[in-house]
Amino acid sequence: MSVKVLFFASLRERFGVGQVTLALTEPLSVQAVWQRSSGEDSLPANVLMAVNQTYAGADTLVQSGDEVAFFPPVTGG
Amino acid sequence: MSVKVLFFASLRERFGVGQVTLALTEPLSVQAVWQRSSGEDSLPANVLMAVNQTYAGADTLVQSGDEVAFFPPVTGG
Amino acid sequence: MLIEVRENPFDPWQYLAERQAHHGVSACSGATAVFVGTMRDFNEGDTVRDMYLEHYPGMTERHLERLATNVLQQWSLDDVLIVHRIGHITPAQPIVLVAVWSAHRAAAFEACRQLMETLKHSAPFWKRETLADGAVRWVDNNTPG
Amino acid sequence: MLIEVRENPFDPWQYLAERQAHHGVSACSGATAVFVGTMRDFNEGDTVRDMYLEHYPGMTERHLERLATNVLQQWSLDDVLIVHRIGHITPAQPIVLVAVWSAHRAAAFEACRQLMETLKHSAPFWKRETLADGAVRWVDNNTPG
Repeated sequence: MSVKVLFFASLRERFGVGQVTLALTEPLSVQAVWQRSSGEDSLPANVLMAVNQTYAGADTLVQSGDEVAFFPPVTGG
Repeated sequence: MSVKVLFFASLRERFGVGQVTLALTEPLSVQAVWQRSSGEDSLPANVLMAVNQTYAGADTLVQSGDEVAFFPPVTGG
Repeated sequence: MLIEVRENPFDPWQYLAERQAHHGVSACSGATAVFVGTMRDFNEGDTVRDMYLEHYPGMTERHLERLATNVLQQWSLDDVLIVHRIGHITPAQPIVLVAVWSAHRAAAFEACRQLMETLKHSAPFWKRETLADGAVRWVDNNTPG
Repeated sequence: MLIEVRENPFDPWQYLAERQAHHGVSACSGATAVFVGTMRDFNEGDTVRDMYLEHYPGMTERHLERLATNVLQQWSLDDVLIVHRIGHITPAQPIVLVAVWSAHRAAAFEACRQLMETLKHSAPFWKRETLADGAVRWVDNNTPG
């Protein structure tokens, strides 16, 4: 009963870690996953979120086994 | 005292000639050059005209030594 | 700026590689937009066997230069390339290559597209098609897009 | 459709030649529109020495596939190609190659541009620049165009 949480780019450097595993006893919102995994209360407006490698919103419910990712604005191309 | 008149593509095939030389005693409009060189009274609306290799209108005045060209709608690219 | 009206077939990708080698791959040109127009084997519902592309020697080259000069004045560009076939062309052969190098992608995209649209509508070239049954016809009008 | 996220440098023109040889130069695709994004040696007024491009393994590839699928549904296209570098990149190296083959030029131009815009705004890549003095910074935002 856990979720994999990923941080990319400047977020990974800020937290000093690219991946954490979060124990889960019930479904949580992406926002709650952010709070527990980052230790920060508020989710910055420019942080992007994905659940199972698809863009998601802060209210999306995360289930056990899901992969959640947080990352800064994208700058490819 | 002459002008070189060129016909391209389907116009050249219609008149059976690609180039004629027209004697010129005074400046003529492109339209008048068309009438004298083609033998046709009216200049069809879809015929394009150039004087000295630059697009021109039917009223443009043609001087001795100029090169006048008539051609159908362009279809390159 | 390089404008070429040529009778011989060419490979657009090789042409671009050589052009870029020539001006050096500029580390300023962040964006390259390219269009290649290739002869299709159909037009207006008919199978086309081959094509003859007539031009107006002198005016055609001057006109393409004018179109290139226009986009160079309108956008901030590093280089512009136009290559256009004339003469006898068979299906799947490239007819036209337009390439634009710029620091920014919007300028590259927009200049490349405007070059192609103005070339199609104003450059003195005329296509004569030979159909599958041997019938020959002049193409009246370019397709809108 | 071909999507490639790759660590090694590539030559876009050679890549296009090979891709076209692979699907055969279709005599239906009258129009090919291409965009190449190349690493510049400057950004926001600073000289950039080199760059590291991070991605999200798995999501990045899936997302590019989605973008390609979207344009294939929106326009009538024959083929779509996206190649994107990751890892260590130096100035003048190509970062991204997008190519679209279609029967008509409007579809090719528009699909190519939309692919580039949506890729820039939504594909999970992140640039970290090393400046001339050795300072390292994450790029905050893409340029508008």
